[in-house]
Amino acid sequence: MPVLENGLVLRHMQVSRDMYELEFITPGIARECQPGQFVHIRSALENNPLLRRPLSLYDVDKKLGSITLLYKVVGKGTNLLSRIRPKEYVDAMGPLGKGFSPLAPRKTALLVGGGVGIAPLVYLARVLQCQGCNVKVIHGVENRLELVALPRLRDIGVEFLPATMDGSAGFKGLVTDLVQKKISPDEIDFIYCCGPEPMMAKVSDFARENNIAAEISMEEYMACGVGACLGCARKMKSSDDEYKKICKDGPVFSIDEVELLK
Amino acid sequence: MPVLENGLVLRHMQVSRDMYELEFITPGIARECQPGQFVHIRSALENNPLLRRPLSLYDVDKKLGSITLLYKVVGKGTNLLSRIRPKEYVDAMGPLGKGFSPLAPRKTALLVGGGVGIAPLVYLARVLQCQGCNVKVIHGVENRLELVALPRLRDIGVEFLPATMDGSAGFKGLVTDLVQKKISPDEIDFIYCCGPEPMMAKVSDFARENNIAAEISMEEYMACGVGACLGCARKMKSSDDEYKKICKDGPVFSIDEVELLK
Amino acid sequence: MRKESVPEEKLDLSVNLGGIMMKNPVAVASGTFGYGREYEDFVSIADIGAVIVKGTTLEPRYGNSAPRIIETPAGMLNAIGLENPGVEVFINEHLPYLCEKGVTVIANIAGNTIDEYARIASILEGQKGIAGIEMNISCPNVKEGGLQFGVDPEMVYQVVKAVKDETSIPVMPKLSPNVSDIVAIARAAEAGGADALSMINTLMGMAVDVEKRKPVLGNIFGGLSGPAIKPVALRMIYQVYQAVKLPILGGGGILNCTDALEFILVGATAVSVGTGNFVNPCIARELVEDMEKYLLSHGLKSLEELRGAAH
Amino acid sequence: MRKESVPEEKLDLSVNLGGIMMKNPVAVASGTFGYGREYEDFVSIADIGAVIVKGTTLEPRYGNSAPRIIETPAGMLNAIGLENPGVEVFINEHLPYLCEKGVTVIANIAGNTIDEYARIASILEGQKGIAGIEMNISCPNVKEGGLQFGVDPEMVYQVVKAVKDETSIPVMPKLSPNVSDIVAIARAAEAGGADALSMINTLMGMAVDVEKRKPVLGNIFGGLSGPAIKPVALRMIYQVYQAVKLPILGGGGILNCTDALEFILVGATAVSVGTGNFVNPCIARELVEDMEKYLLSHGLKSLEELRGAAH
Ligand SMILES: Cc1cc2nc3c(=O)[nH]c(=O)nc-3n(C[C@H](O)[C@H](O)[C@H](O)COP(=O)(O)OP(=O)(O)OC[C@H]3O[C@@H](n4cnc5c(N)ncnc54)[C@H](O)[C@@H]3O)c2cc1C
Ligand SMILES: Cc1cc2nc3c(=O)[nH]c(=O)nc-3n(C[C@H](O)[C@H](O)[C@H](O)COP(=O)(O)OP(=O)(O)OC[C@H]3O[C@@H](n4cnc5c(N)ncnc54)[C@H](O)[C@@H]3O)c2cc1C
Ligand SMILES: Cc1cc2nc3c(=O)[nH]c(=O)nc-3n(C[C@H](O)[C@H](O)[C@H](O)COP(=O)(O)O)c2cc1C
Ligand SMILES: Cc1cc2nc3c(=O)[nH]c(=O)nc-3n(C[C@H](O)[C@H](O)[C@H](O)COP(=O)(O)O)c2cc1C
Ligand code: FES
Ligand code: FES
Repeated sequence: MPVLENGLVLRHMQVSRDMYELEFITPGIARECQPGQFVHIRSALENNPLLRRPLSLYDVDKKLGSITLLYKVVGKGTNLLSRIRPKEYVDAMGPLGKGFSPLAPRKTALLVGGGVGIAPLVYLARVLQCQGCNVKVIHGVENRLELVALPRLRDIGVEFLPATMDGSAGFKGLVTDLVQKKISPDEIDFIYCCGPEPMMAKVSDFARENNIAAEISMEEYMACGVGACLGCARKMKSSDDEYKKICKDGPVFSIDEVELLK
Repeated sequence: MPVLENGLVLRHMQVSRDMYELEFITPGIARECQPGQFVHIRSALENNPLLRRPLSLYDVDKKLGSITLLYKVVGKGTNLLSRIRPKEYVDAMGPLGKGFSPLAPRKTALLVGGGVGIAPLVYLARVLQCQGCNVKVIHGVENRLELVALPRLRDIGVEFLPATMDGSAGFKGLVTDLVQKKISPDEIDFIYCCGPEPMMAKVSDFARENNIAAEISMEEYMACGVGACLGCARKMKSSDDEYKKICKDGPVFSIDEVELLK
Repeated sequence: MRKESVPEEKLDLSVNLGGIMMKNPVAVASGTFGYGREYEDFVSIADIGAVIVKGTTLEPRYGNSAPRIIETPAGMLNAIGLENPGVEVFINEHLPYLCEKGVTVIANIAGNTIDEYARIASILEGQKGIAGIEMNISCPNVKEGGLQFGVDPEMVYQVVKAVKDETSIPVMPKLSPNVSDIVAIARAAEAGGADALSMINTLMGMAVDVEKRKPVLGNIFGGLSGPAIKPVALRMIYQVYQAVKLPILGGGGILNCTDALEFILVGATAVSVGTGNFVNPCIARELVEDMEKYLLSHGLKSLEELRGAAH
Repeated sequence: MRKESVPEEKLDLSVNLGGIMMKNPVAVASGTFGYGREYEDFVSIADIGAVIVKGTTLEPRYGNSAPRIIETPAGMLNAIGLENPGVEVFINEHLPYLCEKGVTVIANIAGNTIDEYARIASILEGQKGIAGIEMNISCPNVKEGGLQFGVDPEMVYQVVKAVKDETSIPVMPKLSPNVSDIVAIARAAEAGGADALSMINTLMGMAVDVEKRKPVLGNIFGGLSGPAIKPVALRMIYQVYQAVKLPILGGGGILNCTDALEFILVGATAVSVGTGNFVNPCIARELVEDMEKYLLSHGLKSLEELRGAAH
């Protein structure tokens, strides 16, 4: 059951030029959350910005009752969030939304993240690994300094394939090219993907071509985060007129459900 | 000539439960300013609050090119201001407005401040003292912890008469009672006053009864601070219809000019 | 400083809003609280003064294309496009649940013709558990070439009267602020038989995506809500309070108790909070608590002494 | 990231706003920049696209009682009450100084009757150094029982025509947003012979002092300006741009270059900044610099390619 909690900040670190990791104590949220779910954060000072900001669960420590977020500073809300200091509080609603589907033990999962889209995949990697799946994680970034999830993924112990645009680490080029060139489809039972929509569209094509089941995590502006305002609706493939709510019916959707911007 | 400057913060200290002293480098403002003038401060993060906030010159170090403000946290703007840290910048316009009139050497000035109204009187005390006037400063507050100007006034070397409501230092009671009871009018050549309007009204009455010239520093909501928007206008005594601009024609007025709320 | 001590005797803050009996003076605004159930994890929805449910049309509607919302300075724009499953689904799937929970439900209805409004009203008439009907009249009247009902006093009169003729449930038209003369609209609603007025709906606005060089919202225009519109809402309620006798449900940008009291002071009988729910899902409850504290700390027994006191 | 390097060839950003020749597309709005002189310590006022001076009436006016301004969420309310020394003082004391400095001056005029508008226009007609006349039509028409000129298309037509008949200076009515149908108003202004439109003036609002239990402003109601109203301004300009051919001076809440470009994209020929001057007295100059940078970094030669591009 989602809750509204004021979480005590334990750690807040800048992990790249514009990315931060924020860990705070929030037992109510940590207790029941699933990979792919998100929290709705109020970072505002004096209600500016007005609305909460959705951020994925990047990692969860159920024993400690803490969650960790990975976020990129892109505007007012994330900018203000980055000023919060340890011992201050974060106002969070969560866990919200429908997360990634589980996978049976010994199956192989391919996790493909673009940029800060790696966020929900790290917690997913931890849970899948723990459940005995084989996990391969691909992360596409501009340069090696943005491979911020590396320490955690190593710690979890999954296979990690970085792709950098400048070739400063791993595969040189687009993450989607790495998938095309280096992944043999028959090894993969399920693809989980999060990143810019054009990237997710290409990964979806790859999955479809090779008949691999796949899920993607979508973004849309959100107001309520709980399915009440219908603000985050996106058109579904099933029908010209049907909309689903990213916040409640998603953010994770099967690639068969949702139409992506290319 | 007033300027717009980004001043480097040198010192920022909490001096009582809700009052702060803020010193920053701003040579353009410090160069030509007079006691009673003010600076118009933008403390906003992301333009919230939108408008600048007027604050009096509390002290000025012309050699260093710095000014010091004394402010009380009462709302959004002063609250945000209180978060600024040394080495950050303060966006300030100034010096603005018409300050206190000078006084001839060897004349005796009575400075009466209520609460944070002491702010402009400290710099005034410094300048008057320097010009060879005799200076008596009365400061009325709730309790001794609010006598925040004491160190500076001692350093300047003027006579200081505190009034506290709870009797924890100096005279017990209203500053206006202290004036009535302890000041012999014929010793005083000029009264300078800043504080809540009802207090200034009483001090004005005292001045008038005893034929002492007096000036008060007024407050009003301000937008532009430079006489352009006509937002800070207040009715003058001279005529039913005449308004003057607190920001440009004041904030300092002779008690004969302006009508006070009692 | 406010006294935080527990009140000796609980204050009675219930209000009668033109026949709509509210447990307390804070309603949650239509379209911002779904059917109440969406927020059940966070608040006890039966304790809310009134839950004004999502706007309901005769037939299901799918709504506008994305994006549907965007934040603006101290506000937000929405262009949901009245997505809803239609009045039948509301009655069959949502209303019984809300009734059972003891929620004070105000239905919010919208139509493209006077007849549509009347038909929804007559369908609701037979139902138990509807405390009131809020009429969203910021909808385009297809018969009158798409002009909104809410901008023309004659149309307002007609559509309110048509709904009143069909139902014994208290009827509360919700006035659009996008008008030259809000008082004329309010008078027309009163003449049409309205039991109360709801003020205000959103201001029409838009936002532009400078990089894409096109409007942000799929629908181009959207409704502006949130603190940005509070000054306009207060002004209109102030004007209408002086001109008509109907009780007013006031809202537009309420985020805290001071905001809510501003609305009471200009003459609102009760208040509604919309965008504020997104900021803080517990806001309706907290507003009531803070109002109680305000009354106690100011030695007041009820909101009555504040209502309209700014006039 | 934008390139910050100095442009090789200076872009020409001058605009012709219906005959009003502006050095660049950023004007400072009436009532927010006095007579320009008040800001001389901070900016070179001759470099501003146009300085629209404080609203001028036929006779001197003393304005409203205090308080006259109050901040609101992302905005402010003002109720100055058109305090000004009258058209004669403007012509004798301010205009010559501004002319000599090379300032592009747009006069802003206001009246209580059509005749007053016409008389001010005829007085201005003889003067050198007035690039344009902005007509504030959000004033109550005393002959029509206090109804604002700006809310009635017929009155708008009349008053614009009366002014046009008196002067050869380009005339730019400034539309009030407090109307049901802004397009009808714009069309009436066009029919009356307007050379350009200025949009928008302030939204009417109010604020309440909860402790004193009375309106904050001495005048009760005031005009809402600042970022809060930007969505409404953009929407109205978008609508009017599609309906009339006149060039538009767009403004309402502009605080930065992105805001200004939003106005250009919905169809404004030039922009005005009002409340923004209070936030940053150098904003007009900085907006022009930032627009230049934007054009260069996007490989554009002029604003022409952006104008109305969001349609
Ligand atoms: C379910 C979900 C999970 C997310 N998880 C993460 C995460 O783990 N880490 C992370 O860094 N980001 C995540 N995001 C994106 C994050 O919510 C936005 O970056 C954030 O809200 C931006 O807020 P801001 O105030 O800093 O930027 P704003 O000032 O609001 O906007 C800055 C820029 O970002 C764009 N933008 C803002 N919000 C959104 C949105 N919701 N959808 C699409 N574009 C947007 C704007 O168009 C603008 O260009 C997630 C979004 C969703 C919907
Ligand atoms: C010329 C001048 C000099 C000043 N010098 C000082 C100074 O040296 N130190 C100091 O602490 N304060 C001074 N003030 C007052 C100071 O400007 C306000 O306290 C400040 O603007 C409040 O901003 P805020 O955002 O914190 O409060 P807000 O949120 O704006 O308001 C909080 C409360 O303060 C009241 N208030 C805010 N601004 C004003 C104003 N301009 N006039 C009257 N009431 C107001 C409001 O009504 C409200 O009750 C001065 C004011 C003027 C006009
Ligand atoms: C996302 C959203 C959806 C809305 N949907 C409706 C609706 O269906 N019917 C209606 O009458 N008003 C609707 N409104 C208007 C609100 O009920 C309310 O009148 C308005 O938002 C102003 O109040 P606020 O500033 O507190 O949000 C909606 C508002 C928002 C933000
Ligand atoms: C303090 C103040 C005074 C104003 N005076 C006038 C005026 O005399 N005449 C006029 O046409 N508009 C006047 N306006 C309106 C502005 O010119 C401008 O149209 C409005 O503020 C919206 O723009 P902004 O959001 O950039 O401020 C005034 C606005 C303010 C804030
Ligand atoms: S954000 Fe409100 S329904 Fe999804
Ligand atoms: S604050 Fe603008 S004239 Fe004084």
